[in-house]
Amino acid sequence: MIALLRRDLALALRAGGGFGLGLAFFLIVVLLVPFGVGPDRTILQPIAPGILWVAALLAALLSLDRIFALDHEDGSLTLLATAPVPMEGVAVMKALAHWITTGLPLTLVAPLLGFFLNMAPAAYPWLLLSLALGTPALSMIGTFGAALTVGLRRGGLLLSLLVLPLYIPTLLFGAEAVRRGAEATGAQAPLMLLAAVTLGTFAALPFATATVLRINLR
Amino acid sequence: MSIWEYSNPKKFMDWTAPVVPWTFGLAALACGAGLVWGFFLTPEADKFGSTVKIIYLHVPAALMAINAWFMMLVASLIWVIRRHHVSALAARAAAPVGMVMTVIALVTGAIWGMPTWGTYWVWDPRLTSFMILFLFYLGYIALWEAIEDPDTAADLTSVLCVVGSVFAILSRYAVRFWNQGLHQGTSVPVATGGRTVSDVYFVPLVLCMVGFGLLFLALVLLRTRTEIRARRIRALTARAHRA
Amino acid sequence: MLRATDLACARGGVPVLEGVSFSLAPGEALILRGPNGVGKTTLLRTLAGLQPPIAGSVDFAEGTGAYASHADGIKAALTVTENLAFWARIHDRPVPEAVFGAFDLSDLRDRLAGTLSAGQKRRLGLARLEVIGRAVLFLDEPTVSLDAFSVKMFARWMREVHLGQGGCAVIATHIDLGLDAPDLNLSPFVAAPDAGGGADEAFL
Amino acid sequence: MPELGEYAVYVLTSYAATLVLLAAIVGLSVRRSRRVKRTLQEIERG
Repeated sequence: MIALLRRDLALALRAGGGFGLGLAFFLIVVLLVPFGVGPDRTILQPIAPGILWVAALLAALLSLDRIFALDHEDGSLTLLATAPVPMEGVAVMKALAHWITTGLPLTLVAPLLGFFLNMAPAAYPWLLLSLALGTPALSMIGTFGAALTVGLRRGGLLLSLLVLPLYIPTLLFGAEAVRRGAEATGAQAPLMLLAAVTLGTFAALPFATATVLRINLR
Repeated sequence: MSIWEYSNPKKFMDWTAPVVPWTFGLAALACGAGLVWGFFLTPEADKFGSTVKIIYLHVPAALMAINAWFMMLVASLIWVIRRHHVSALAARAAAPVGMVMTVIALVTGAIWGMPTWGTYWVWDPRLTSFMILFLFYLGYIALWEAIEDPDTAADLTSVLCVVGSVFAILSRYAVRFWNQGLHQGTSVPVATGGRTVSDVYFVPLVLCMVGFGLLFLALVLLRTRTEIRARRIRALTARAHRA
Repeated sequence: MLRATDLACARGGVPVLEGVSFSLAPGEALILRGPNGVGKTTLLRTLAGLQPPIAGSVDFAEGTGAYASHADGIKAALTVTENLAFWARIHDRPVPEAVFGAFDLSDLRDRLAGTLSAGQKRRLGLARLEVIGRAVLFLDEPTVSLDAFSVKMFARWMREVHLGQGGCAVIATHIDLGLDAPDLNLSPFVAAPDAGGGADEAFL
Repeated sequence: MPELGEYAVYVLTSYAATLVLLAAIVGLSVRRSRRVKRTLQEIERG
């Protein structure tokens, strides 16, 4: 199964689309907010963590439908189904590949964009930590959504509608952790809950994803 | 004659034919009585004034919104385990009704919020949970519409329903955790039955709950019958093309 | 090695074939014939376990089957060697050096798969079959877009290497592969219009 | 009409909104049921 992860990463690097697209979108969304909300720093500062989290979530959402679409079209998915690799493993590897190509870069870049939003200095470590803990869940839930809509014509829109409600706990705990971290009012609770959600998704969703993939391959 | 026999489409159509009109009738009766009694005959509550009368819509609708999703979950599991078409179609039929109940709960909750909290929409854990439930209904219905093959659609929506249920419960407590800091919810009783309300309001409320329940049942039976007929049309036309 | 007993399968919930029975000993192949749409692909997918049959059963050793159609999972952004190496690692087998010669891919070793012609890509797809080393192959139109020379090459590989080493294969194809393998025309097995087991049966 | 006090508008709007929504779902369901039943009968008579 590691071979699948390595191949997907190689493909993402060669195609080059994966990395750049997500980061560019993240940058644009974050930079757009002050134009909408206004340049007033006293307004931007408290909502900066929320903006960064929502932007990271949308950027992750953007590249979800490509997770299975390419392999579905060229038959790789069917061949993997009859290979000695468990589909649950395929689901986890696809989620990890998506996280490495999208979630991880977002987590590293987010603090840099904090400056544009005049984020409180105390918030930076918490932002990094919460995104690091939360973005894997975004990828795993997203992989489940991508499996649900593989093969559908206009699957992209439906994928967003299905996945966004599932993102709410992660977004909520993540942004709350940064807010409380910045105010030093005990960010341990939301962080632990965030980590719990992520662990829960990686424990359970691969089975649901595999079931859905087998149904879609019928 | 095990109960599973009843969910064979033809038998289901036979035994539900007389039941639907009766259920609608009883629902109308119960709702009518409950609402009239609650609207006209109950005194003003000290704290809320006359807005307490909204309780006869808000609580039953909220109750049905949650029960509808639970019913869809059970129907989905029955479909996955026993492969009974009727339960899958019943889940599909119940979704729009559950969504309307959620919208009613949201609208009445928001309107009730105005005099109580001074603004229409406040991110109260309960109201927010219903807004999230509404998004789940939307996604569920959209998935049904997006897939041609009925059996694949039934399978995929069943998985979504199970996963969605877990996340809905998760969101319910996440919202309660997130909102505690901002705004303490009112003492207005939560949607489930455990309520502390003086009995002068209680009897009409139970009547309304029964009424909404029967209405939900009637609508689901009606819509399931329609789904079965639509599926039969699809089967007959497919067979005609093949012949 | 592979036995199908009274197999019935459906496509999109509609019964397509019924009563298909055959068995293959090691080293034997079976050619599926029949007009397009008779259900060759559906039968192959059911045999490979990608979809459940309506009735009957398929028996072959667990984990020795492989399904391959002309959509052969070749990634354009990877080179020929990388493609083969990937599928070899998935099945945790080495990439045998002889495979490049057997499928005339020696001089295409480091070419990106995207730059190959249709015929070369097909040969790469077939080379993949050798690399994954599965004993029971279910092949759907393997020789489409192959020139005559490549068809003979594939037939020789199938006869001498795959079947020779005791593998077996069910192949759906329109052309004559020159394998001395029995034909199975699927036309007599087409499901009757009112055949049972279809997804819509409960509603008719 | 019971004495609704200054909150009359809220109580009435929520009742009106609910009744409209219920009427909508019941109406749509019944209409679709009739349409599908008619199509099915046409096909069965065929």
